[in-house]
Amino acid sequence: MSMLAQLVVTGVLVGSVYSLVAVGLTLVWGLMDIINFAHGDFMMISMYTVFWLYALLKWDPLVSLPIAAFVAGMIGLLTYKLVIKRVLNAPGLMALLATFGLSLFIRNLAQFLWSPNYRFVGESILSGKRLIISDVIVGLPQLVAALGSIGMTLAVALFIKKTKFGKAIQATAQSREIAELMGVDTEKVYMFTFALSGICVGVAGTLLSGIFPVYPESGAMYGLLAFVIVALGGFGNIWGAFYAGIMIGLAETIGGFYLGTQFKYAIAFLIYLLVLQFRPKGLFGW
Amino acid sequence: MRKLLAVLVVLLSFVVMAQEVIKIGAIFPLTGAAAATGVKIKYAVEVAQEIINGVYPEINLSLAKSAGLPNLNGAKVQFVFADHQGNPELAMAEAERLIRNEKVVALIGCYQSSCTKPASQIAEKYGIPFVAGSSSSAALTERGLKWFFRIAPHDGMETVFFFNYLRYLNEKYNANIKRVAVVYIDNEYGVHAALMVKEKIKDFPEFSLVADVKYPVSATNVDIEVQKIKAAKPDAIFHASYIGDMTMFVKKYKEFNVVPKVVLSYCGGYQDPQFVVNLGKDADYFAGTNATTPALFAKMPILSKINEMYKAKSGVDIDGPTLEDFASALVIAEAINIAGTTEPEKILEVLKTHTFEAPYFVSEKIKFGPDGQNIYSASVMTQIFNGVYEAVWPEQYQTHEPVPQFPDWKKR
Amino acid sequence: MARVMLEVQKITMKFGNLVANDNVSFSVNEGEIVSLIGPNGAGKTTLFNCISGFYKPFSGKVFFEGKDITGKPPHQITMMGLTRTFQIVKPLKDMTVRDNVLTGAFLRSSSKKEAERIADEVLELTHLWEKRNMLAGSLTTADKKRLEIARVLATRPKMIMLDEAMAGLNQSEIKEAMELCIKLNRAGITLLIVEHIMEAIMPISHRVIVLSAGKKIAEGEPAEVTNNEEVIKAYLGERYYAKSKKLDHGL
Amino acid sequence: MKKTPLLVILALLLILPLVVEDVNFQHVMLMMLIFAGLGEAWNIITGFAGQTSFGHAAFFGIGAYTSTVLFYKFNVSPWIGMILGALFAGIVAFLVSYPCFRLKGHYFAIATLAVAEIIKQLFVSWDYVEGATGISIPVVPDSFWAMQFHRSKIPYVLIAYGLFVFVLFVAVAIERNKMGYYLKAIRESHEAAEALGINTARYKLLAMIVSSMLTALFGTLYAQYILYIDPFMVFGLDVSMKIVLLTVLGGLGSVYGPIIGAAILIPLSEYTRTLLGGTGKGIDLMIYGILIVIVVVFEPRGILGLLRKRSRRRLNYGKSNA
Repeated sequence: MSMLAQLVVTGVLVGSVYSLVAVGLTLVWGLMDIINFAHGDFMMISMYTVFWLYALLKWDPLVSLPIAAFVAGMIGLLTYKLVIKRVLNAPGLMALLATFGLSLFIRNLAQFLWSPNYRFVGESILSGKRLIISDVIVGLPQLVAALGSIGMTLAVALFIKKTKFGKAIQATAQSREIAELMGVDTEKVYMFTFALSGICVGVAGTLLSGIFPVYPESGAMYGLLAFVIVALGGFGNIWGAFYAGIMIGLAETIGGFYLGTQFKYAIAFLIYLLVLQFRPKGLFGW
Repeated sequence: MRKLLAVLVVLLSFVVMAQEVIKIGAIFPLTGAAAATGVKIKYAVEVAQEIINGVYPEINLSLAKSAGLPNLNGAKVQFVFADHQGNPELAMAEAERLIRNEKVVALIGCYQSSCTKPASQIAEKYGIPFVAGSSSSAALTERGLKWFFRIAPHDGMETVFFFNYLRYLNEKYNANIKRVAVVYIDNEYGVHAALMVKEKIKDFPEFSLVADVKYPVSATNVDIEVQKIKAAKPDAIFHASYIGDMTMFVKKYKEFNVVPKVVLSYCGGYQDPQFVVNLGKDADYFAGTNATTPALFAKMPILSKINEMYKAKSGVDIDGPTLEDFASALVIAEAINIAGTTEPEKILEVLKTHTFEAPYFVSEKIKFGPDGQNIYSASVMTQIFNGVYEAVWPEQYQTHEPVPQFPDWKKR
Repeated sequence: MARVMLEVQKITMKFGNLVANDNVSFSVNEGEIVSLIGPNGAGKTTLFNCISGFYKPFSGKVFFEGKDITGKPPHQITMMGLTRTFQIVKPLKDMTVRDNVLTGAFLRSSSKKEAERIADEVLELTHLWEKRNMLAGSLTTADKKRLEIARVLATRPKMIMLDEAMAGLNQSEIKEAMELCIKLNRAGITLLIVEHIMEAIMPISHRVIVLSAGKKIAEGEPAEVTNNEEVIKAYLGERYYAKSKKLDHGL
Repeated sequence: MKKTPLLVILALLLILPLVVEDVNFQHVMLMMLIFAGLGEAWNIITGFAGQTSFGHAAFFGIGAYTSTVLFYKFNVSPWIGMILGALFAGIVAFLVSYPCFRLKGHYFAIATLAVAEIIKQLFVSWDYVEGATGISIPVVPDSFWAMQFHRSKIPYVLIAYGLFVFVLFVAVAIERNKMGYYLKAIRESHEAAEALGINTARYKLLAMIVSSMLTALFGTLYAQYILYIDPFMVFGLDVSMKIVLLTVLGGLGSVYGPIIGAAILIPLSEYTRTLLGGTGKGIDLMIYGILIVIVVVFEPRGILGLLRKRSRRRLNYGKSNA
């Protein structure tokens, strides 16, 4: 029983980080119908930011968080300005192709600049600390990552729902033409959303840097899982992505523990297929 | 006049001969997930090239003392690098390109056994020697290839070495190790190592396998894997993991307070000096086979000198797998030198019969058996103390006594 | 008495709590032009979707030429000879006009030659021949609407259901569309038309059915229906709205 | 007249590897033919029918594994294995189509990705096919029956060429006939297609089966050429994405697209790697990546779009004005 409790806790912690990666992706995907293949690589850049601030200046990851988020946000913004903007009206999968090329470029640029070595942020305020509640062990880095993820998702959701700019994003997601007729500067909306997506994944990268190695391919698996999570939650649905992330985390830990750890991602993919048989547009999609 | 011309021609041809470059292909994962190791190996092979082509009287190696290969009029050796990205298709294509287009006379590589397989198949097809350094899958030397040689001990040998070490700990230190768990990555490297454990444990009846934990390639976390291990309460854990996942495991062992008596690692992540850099004191007490360790440098001046050159390029001390690939470069060059020609058959003859000097290994020599496997195991058991890989076994190389007990994580 | 072509029996369609069609019944005879009118949100398009198989009705039955087609997939219904157009045109944008029509023509002939013959015939009939090599996506609204009709015509239907085929057209285009309807009807095709523009359909319809809030409130000849008090009540405001809307688009 | 460029391309693809004796060039040509063929096969389901598949590696892998296991365990000729592989791929396509086709658009695309990843994991864990260790195909002397040629790459190139022409023929035949029109109608509008009497479910399924079977053929050839397979290399997302990307780059939905895409992308990746891959700094992939971005940014309709720009304009407006 305590094993199951431990698994559930672990699943939620693991899943909440997935959620945060996915929330950034779903924003862009829902708004522009663009699959950003380089999303995981934005995260990798933010992890490196955290790492170098730690290695060179001994900054704690929590201190570097705003900087890493800013860096990832800027990369998102630049990606929009330099690449996405020009392929917005291109047929079907062109944007995917562009972001794939970008992903390849970023990954190898990271290798070129920082070598392919696996790095870790060795010491931080959180590292090695843990809570023990009866038999259940909760690592503090994971707990903070999960809380940060929930906080960030909440902030993004509130921002979209409550602010004027958030409403402009919603309107643009419904229909670009109509939003423009209503006086929304859709260009600005797109740019900002890409930046916001970058910030989300930047925060995710920071929170992960204490528990996951930093190397040029860091973002690859998270990026892949994020695709599935976004689709599971329903494209463009922030809370959908959040809950889907948790669900995948739980499926991975509980399914993996009982059915074989090597299957943990296969189980996550299976969950996607099963759930969508009943909700063909994702958990929260219509 | 005509005489002069003739002399000139002869002279010129000497110069040309003297400057002839012998190309050897070196195929490694220089990009992609295993690039961290591949790039280090590249530095090591470059060091080998410098040693062969330059004059290093302080290094007591026959090829170090003269520039180039003395038996081939001082011909220089050039290692032509190619990147297989961890993809067997590319390993195969690059092998063929190097042989046909770059006219390499021999090949070394490919780190990952899955890439060494098709690449050495190509060498076999063209009748060109292939010397693998660190690829450890036992299957490689079980294929009956004529042109394939391997320096590293294969995972079958490593496994036997592991069990013998455990036996030694039980006998000498009353370690009372019985329960063994094997934890491995779900690819050719890990799966094959685990297979060897299941096979060899039959010869060591005092041990029982209590957990078999396989985790997917590019895992985002290893939480449940560690919980499975913890539930099995092993005395010894065998790890076949790369540096990234290995580091995550150690962090989780600490978090979940997993305290086995020994953790032994196959040639992989543990041997990477980054392991200690990343984990600091948490890396202490982990153990594994290694072809070398900085602790041995003091005892082995040649190794120390090689490491100096390597460290200047890479910034870290040379590690086991890297040294094995370094050795492959030296061995093939020496074989060509002894053959006195680049004719493949002659080189093959030398590789088959000659015992190569290898003062940088604890075994000090390399000799290939009929299957192409190096019969002198180059490995020692190492264990980390205060961030240093100390040699703990066999006793004649010992730089530190083994500690067959993990202290509690809180008491470090 | 003419043969009954389409019979709709007590169709009810719900979306959650919203009742879009409430117990609607009517029939269309062979060779007739019947119009289905009603204010916005009366459930006309939903009814079309129920008949043509895009929705499975909550209850009720649909018969085409005496055969039960309720809940059959749309393509089977088309195969039987009952087809439809869409209110929001769905041109096969990246294909040429001719290829659009050809796609329809393949229903009756797998041979490309024969299908091309059918398609070219239809293109002539609908005055799209000149534009046959244009991409469907680059047509004007009027031509797109015409293409919708041309495409379904190529499937050699016995009956066509037109969903607002005239909305958004200007006066002369509406006139052309009316003429096309009459032409099709003379060629023996039964028509069921959903339309807002009364001026256009009243003259050509044999019968009119009025829906309001999901219910059928009247049925009869155009003159009868326009004098029906209930219809006027339900419809009057809407009619002016339709007029003004028409003006907008006419510009 | 319309056929001329295609015939010229076909002739070039055949003559070039035969004339140029450089093995590396022949290898590049071989890979080009294989991936152009894979692109053609994928194009049927995605380019024509508009159902984006990110999981075609599954069928490629099934083709590779079927022939390899049969040859390795039972000494069955890879030619027979190739046909059986295509059959298995078709069956798997049929089985996975049902759950996948319930989903539309990106939901479908992600579903195909999920299916391929699950199948990969099953093969990784399947001991009978050697799991993660992969299979080294036993080397036998040159033989057509065993589909192994060690003295020259030309036979491989010829087989690849034959398969490519076959797939191209199937693709062209589909495109020019009823099925092609139906698939494109489904792509443009599901509802319009239904209203035109098209059994969309059946045609999508048919397209998926044909596409997967053709894909599997190349899997067998690939395995026989590399002589080693493991689940990561044949079932990997990399393979699926490579097929997607080169077709998209060339031009989706046209039979020329995959040829153009493969002719650009494959040599680009092979030659940047051979020229710069040895540095260990990832420069080759940086260049490869950024070139893709540049091409897309400056020609968002794909290379074919660029080539067609002028003729299309003439087609659309010139004729209507006349």
